[in-house]
Amino acid sequence: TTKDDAKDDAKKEAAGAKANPDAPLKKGLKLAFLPKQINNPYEQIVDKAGIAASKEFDATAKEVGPSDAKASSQVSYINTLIQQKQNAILIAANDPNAVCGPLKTAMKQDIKVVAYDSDTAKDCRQLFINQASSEEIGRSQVQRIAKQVDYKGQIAILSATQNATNQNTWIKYMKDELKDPKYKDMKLVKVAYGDDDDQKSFQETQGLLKAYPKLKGIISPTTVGVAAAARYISSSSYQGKVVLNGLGTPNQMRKFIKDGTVEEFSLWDPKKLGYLGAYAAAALASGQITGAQGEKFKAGELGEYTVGKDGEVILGPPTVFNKKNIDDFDF
Amino acid sequence: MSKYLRWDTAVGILLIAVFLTGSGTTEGFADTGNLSSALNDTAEIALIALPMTLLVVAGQVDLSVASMLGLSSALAGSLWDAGWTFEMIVPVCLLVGVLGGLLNGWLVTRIGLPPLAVTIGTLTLYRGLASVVLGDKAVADFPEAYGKWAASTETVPGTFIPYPIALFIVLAVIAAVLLHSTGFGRSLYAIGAQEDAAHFAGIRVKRIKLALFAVSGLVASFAGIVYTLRYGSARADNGLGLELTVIASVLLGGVDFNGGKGTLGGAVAGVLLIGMLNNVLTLNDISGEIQVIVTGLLLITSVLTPRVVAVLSERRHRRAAAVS
Amino acid sequence: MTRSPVLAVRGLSKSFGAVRALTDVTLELHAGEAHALAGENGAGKSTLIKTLAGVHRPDAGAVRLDGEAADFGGPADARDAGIAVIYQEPTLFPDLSIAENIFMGRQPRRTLRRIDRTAVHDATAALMRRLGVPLDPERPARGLSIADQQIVEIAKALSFDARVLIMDEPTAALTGSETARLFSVVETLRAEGAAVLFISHRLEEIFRLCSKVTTLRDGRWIATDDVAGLTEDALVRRMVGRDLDELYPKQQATLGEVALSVRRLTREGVFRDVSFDVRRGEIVALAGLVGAGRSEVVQAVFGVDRADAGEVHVGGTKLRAASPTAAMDAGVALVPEDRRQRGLVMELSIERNIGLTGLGSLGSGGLIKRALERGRASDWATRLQLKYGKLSDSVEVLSGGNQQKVVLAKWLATEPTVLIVDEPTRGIDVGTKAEVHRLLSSLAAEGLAVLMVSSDLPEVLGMADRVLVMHEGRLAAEIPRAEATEESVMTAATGRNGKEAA
Amino acid sequence: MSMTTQDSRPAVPQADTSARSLVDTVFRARELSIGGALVLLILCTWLANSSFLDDQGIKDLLLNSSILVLLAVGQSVVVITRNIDLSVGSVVGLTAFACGDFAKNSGHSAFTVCLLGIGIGVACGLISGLLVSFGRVPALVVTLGMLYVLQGFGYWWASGDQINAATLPDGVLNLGSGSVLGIPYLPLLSAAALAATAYYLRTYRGGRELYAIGSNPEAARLAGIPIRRRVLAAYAFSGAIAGFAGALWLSRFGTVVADAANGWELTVVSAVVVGGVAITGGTGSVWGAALGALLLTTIGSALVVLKVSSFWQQAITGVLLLAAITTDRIVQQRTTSALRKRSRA
Ligand SMILES: Nc1ncnc2c1ncn2[C@@H]1O[C@H](COP(=O)(O)OP(=O)(O)OP(=O)(O)O)[C@@H](O)[C@H]1O
Ligand SMILES: Nc1ncnc2c1ncn2[C@@H]1O[C@H](COP(=O)(O)OP(=O)(O)OP(=O)(O)O)[C@@H](O)[C@H]1O
Ligand SMILES: [Mg+2]
Ligand SMILES: [Mg+2]
Repeated sequence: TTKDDAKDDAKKEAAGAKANPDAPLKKGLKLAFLPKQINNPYEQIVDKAGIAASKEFDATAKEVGPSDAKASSQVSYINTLIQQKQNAILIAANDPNAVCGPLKTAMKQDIKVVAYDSDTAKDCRQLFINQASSEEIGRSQVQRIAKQVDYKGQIAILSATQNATNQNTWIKYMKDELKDPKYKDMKLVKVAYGDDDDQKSFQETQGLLKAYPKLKGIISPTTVGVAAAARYISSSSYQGKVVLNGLGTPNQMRKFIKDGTVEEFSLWDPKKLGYLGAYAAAALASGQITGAQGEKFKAGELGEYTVGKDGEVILGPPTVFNKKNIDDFDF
Repeated sequence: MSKYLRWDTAVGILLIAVFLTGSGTTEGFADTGNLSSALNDTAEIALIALPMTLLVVAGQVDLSVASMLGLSSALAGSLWDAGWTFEMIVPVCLLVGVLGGLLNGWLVTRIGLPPLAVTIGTLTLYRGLASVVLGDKAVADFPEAYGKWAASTETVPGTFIPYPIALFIVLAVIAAVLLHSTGFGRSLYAIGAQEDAAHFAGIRVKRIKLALFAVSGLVASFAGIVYTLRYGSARADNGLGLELTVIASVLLGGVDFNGGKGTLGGAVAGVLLIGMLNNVLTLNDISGEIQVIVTGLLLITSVLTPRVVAVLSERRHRRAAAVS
Repeated sequence: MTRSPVLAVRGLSKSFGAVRALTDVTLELHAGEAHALAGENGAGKSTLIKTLAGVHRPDAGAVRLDGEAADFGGPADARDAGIAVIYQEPTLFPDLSIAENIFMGRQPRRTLRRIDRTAVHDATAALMRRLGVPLDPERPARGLSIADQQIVEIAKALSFDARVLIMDEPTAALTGSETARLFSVVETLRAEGAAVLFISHRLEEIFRLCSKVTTLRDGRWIATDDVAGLTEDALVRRMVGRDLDELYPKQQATLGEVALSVRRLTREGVFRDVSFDVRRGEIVALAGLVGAGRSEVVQAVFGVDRADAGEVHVGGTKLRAASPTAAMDAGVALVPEDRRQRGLVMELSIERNIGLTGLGSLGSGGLIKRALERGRASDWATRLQLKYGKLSDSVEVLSGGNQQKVVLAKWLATEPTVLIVDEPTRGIDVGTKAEVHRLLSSLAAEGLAVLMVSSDLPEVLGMADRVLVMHEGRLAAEIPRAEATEESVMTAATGRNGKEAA
Repeated sequence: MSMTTQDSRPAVPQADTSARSLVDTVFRARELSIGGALVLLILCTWLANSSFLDDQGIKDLLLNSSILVLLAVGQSVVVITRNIDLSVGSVVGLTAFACGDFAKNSGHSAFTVCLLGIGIGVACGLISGLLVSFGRVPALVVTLGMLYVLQGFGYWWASGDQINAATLPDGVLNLGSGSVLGIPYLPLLSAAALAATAYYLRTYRGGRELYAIGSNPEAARLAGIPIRRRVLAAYAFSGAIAGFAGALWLSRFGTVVADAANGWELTVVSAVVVGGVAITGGTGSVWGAALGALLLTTIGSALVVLKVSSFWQQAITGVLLLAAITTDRIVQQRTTSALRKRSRA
């Protein structure tokens, strides 16, 4: 069998049951959050917010997860969640495909699957709660840094791991955006990988600046990377000479905004992501929606959301943090 | 303990105890579906543990296994992406595994480097090659027809045993016979306990070591294919860090890291014990970090208990001797 | 005598698990006295010494020092009490220099408790001079020959200025001249008032050095006699419990065709251009001073070491170089010199050790039959009169001499046509030694070719049909049995006949 | 007095003196070959990109390697005794988080924080050490167990919390980024620990006894060396160093989650092995181990500066690692055989 034969294997699933938009949220639902890794600080915030939100509609929610960010470890957790007959699984996938098999098994047993933060393959979940449109994140990163470097000079990207799906999607849109003639004087010289490891990201930043002395800007669309890069730049002679932008949490970046190392960065509110995820899962499990495009559901105080193409629900545009507003946030 | 109960037997008993307690107290544990998937989750570890046991008995160790698994997976992915047939990919991956194992063995036997040092080096190298081969791509469109051979939902008819585990059982029996009832097995114990003496007894120490490393590479690359099919995903970082889990399982089963001691049954019991225990704990919503602690404590207990028992029986003996 | 003994034990018992190594043993050591400890292999001599040195704790009975009960918690306590011990097996740190080996844990110190390296070096150099050996104090102990290792051990013991000097077979690996020098040093110490406890299986040494001898048999005290009134036969009777047969029972054998032929064998820096033949039925001894390269030659013949040049033929066919397996297939067996490292796998059981040389022949289809393995082991254990508890005990717990028998058994079981033995009777008691000699002799009579490396001159002269003498890596002389005397062999070994041989 | 000692020297025979200088070379060669490789690597990288060795570049190199050097020093003390400590990565993670938790939103000084780190490290080291020395159980198994236990404990305690630079007192952060005379504090501290350890190992009985234990434990027992106490001390020391490294980690990176240094155990062991400390104990020096650590970090930095593709970096690191230990081994073998031939010539 080769790749080409295999494509025919893909089966078309019959459209699921009808959605009933007026169905009330069921009581006593069991929701489970499965983060990439149990001690991922960012996802902890998401999950805790989601668990808190579940109380609003009398569901019991829990967070379980592996102590390492490996796809294989998530699989055994999914299997046990199926055994435990949860009503919905919310997962931030370490590998979009590796978790597919068991997730499909879950869906067959009428367990709803919602991906958040990091998507799985499209046919392995009903919904993907996207923090923001991937395309918008990717393009806006380039647009913002371009303004900061005045549409001139070399830039680089400091990503997480080589295989991080969300990162790679964003980077794809960044490269696409850069094709626009208005960026003709800008050049993306390198994509470096900090593996979402503080030390590695730190060292990669150093290396970038050494290898490309004319570097004008770095985009780091990962919270670990951007913080590490900021820390390196702030303590080096590059401070003020190199622009850093990316996705980071206000608490991590406050110091560098204040000392001028970083002018601005962006992120969505992870608490809202968790909140929305919980409501979306509940809506699915109660039959309000099925994950088809165009369906609408209410997410508590966040208001109404519409399911987009491929089952995507978009939280909203990211917040841009800078000197003026950073003290209004604490996460 | 040494006299009445060996540690590897104790691990076996512990395994049964966990199984019984799990069935009694934990809903969903004794479910065949759960057992199939829990077993299947240990497939790669179990497979790699077999040659690892032989290596450790012979006083060697191979830390590069997880990287070789990743390399094999990455290679399978990139060849599949390039339009190769699966029937061609598998032999190529296995060949690479053997070559990688031979490199380890060559460095150990020819250059005379300690295996720990060599395989820490190749651990980095093979993982690096995996990333060279596949880069940041993830290949996932493997055919269902093959995937099902590795899935936990497909079992040997009439049982709850998935195919990778069935294969593991066959290989484990072969390995057990090899280790415990053949001259080759005897040589391994001799090499592990005292290499010089084995050499002087005309045992082909270098050749045997080379063969062991080659087999270890072969099985690791095979485990890479199982992994790829089972998760339907070929990535350069597949199986990252698995080497320590494999070694922990083998050591838990009472195989002596210094070589010359241990049984294959013990090692297999060690693998299954960690797998079953984690499954029970997960079903009881005990989170990952506690499972890690439990694994660590088990490992420490595994070496401490025989010691304590030995010291106690020594005391008893001395008292008896003094009285008589 | 009214003086109380420096070191004494009374009613000492010690057992290891089910093995009773010592039962109710009594021993008194006086200042200025050289006291011998005699007994067969496994009689408990080493165990007694280790108990005196604080390595083992006695089950019953107490060690008394100057009449006071001394409770040694460990070797350090005994050392601090002035007891120096040379153990049967060398206990060196291979990675450290000779000087460090000697002074480990007791290095002279300078200000701030720092080690005074110069003092350590100089003291070691002085010790080496006293022993008359040209060993560099800074040389690492790794790679020292067994004899040199033993010398370092002796230097270590001497460096204590101990009141009690205990030596467990210190001369087993030494040749005559080194032994003589050791004895003169010990004699001086004794004259200065030290008490000496000495173990050796060479009875003549006991008669030369000691004034008293205590005999042990099966872990029990048998007798303590003045050496003066004792004959060798009487001592042997005390040890063995019966009269002993002839010591070197050389049988006359008819020589057959050449079984082993070594041609121009060379290993750079170790030996060069070594050629000789061994015929069926013949016992050829390879003699020489310690470090002459004999062990290295036989190891190269057997293929465990790689030779740089030269060939080995067995039964007319050339052996593949550097392959012990090929040598074994051709019918060669090598009983190596260092039994603990090379002869035996210490952790494995007696039966597994004996089985190790016959893994291919212990069953069918690659599988091993336990019964065959056990049968092979018990046959040979009986033939060599091995003293053991169970065949499944690890060889670690056997006494030195019995370990040597296991090595012999393991190789004789391969039914070789060429048997190479390197110091076959080192550390073996007189009874067993005669046994081994009778065995070698009858094997030769059955047509086996025997090549024997030995530093024991009486053994060489008593057993060999032909003596090859090595000097500094070359064959210095070939002496037929009729002409072999202590003088002729020593002359060649010390290189004094260099011109004649050339 | 010195006259007499001088006099006694020439008695050492001629042949052995030349052998001795050769022996010296063997021992020095181990550090020399790694040092040579390091210099070569730095030189090549510098030729390709001169900014590699500008002020900032040197500072970065030193800073990057200082924690690994420190850990390698602690690890080699344990490895010399024929043991191993796989739990270092977990200890660093645990202490870094614990120190951060202790220091955040407080006015604690860097000194107090380091003391706390060392204290926690010693406690962890003592547990491993007690198990290894008094329990007489294999070090690799016990410390692998400790790796899991401490890691799990750290994760459980942190439960996803993170220490942020913004909440840490300036004194602590200053330790990580500040410098004296242009040299950052971190490498200075590592160098001090290195030099002190090396001096102790060479010139104190306790230090030499560690080598003796690693070289032949049975002989060490017969020589009356307090093995258990020494091994325990080695583990406590390694733990202390790891704890100190944890505190430094916090001060350098500011942002810490409990998995700091996760997986570093193998990196540290490779540094030690590359540095010529035999995994079988008894030989090697902390200088070598430190050079090994320096070499490993420099390879990492150099590859980035040389614009080697990210995908190739790890593979090349692996090749260089293997090349380093292979060369070292071959040089060593050559010298030994030369020594053998010389001694007989
Ligand atoms: N550690 C041990 N464990 C069990 N048995 C032991 C141990 N050490 C010695 N033995 C047993 O104690 C007995 C006495 O042994 P020992 O070594 O004292 O004999 P020996 O007189 O020194 O013999 P040799 O002349 O061969 O050296 C032997 O039967 C031996 O097997
Ligand atoms: N492993 C080794 N490494 C280095 N030198 C060695 C090694 N083994 C032996 N030698 C040296 O080689 C020389 C020959 O040793 P060998 O053991 O062959 O001598 P021998 O004549 O058999 O003496 P012995 O009576 O000690 O066995 C000695 O100088 C010895 O120090
Ligand atoms: Mg003895
Ligand atoms: Mg010899």
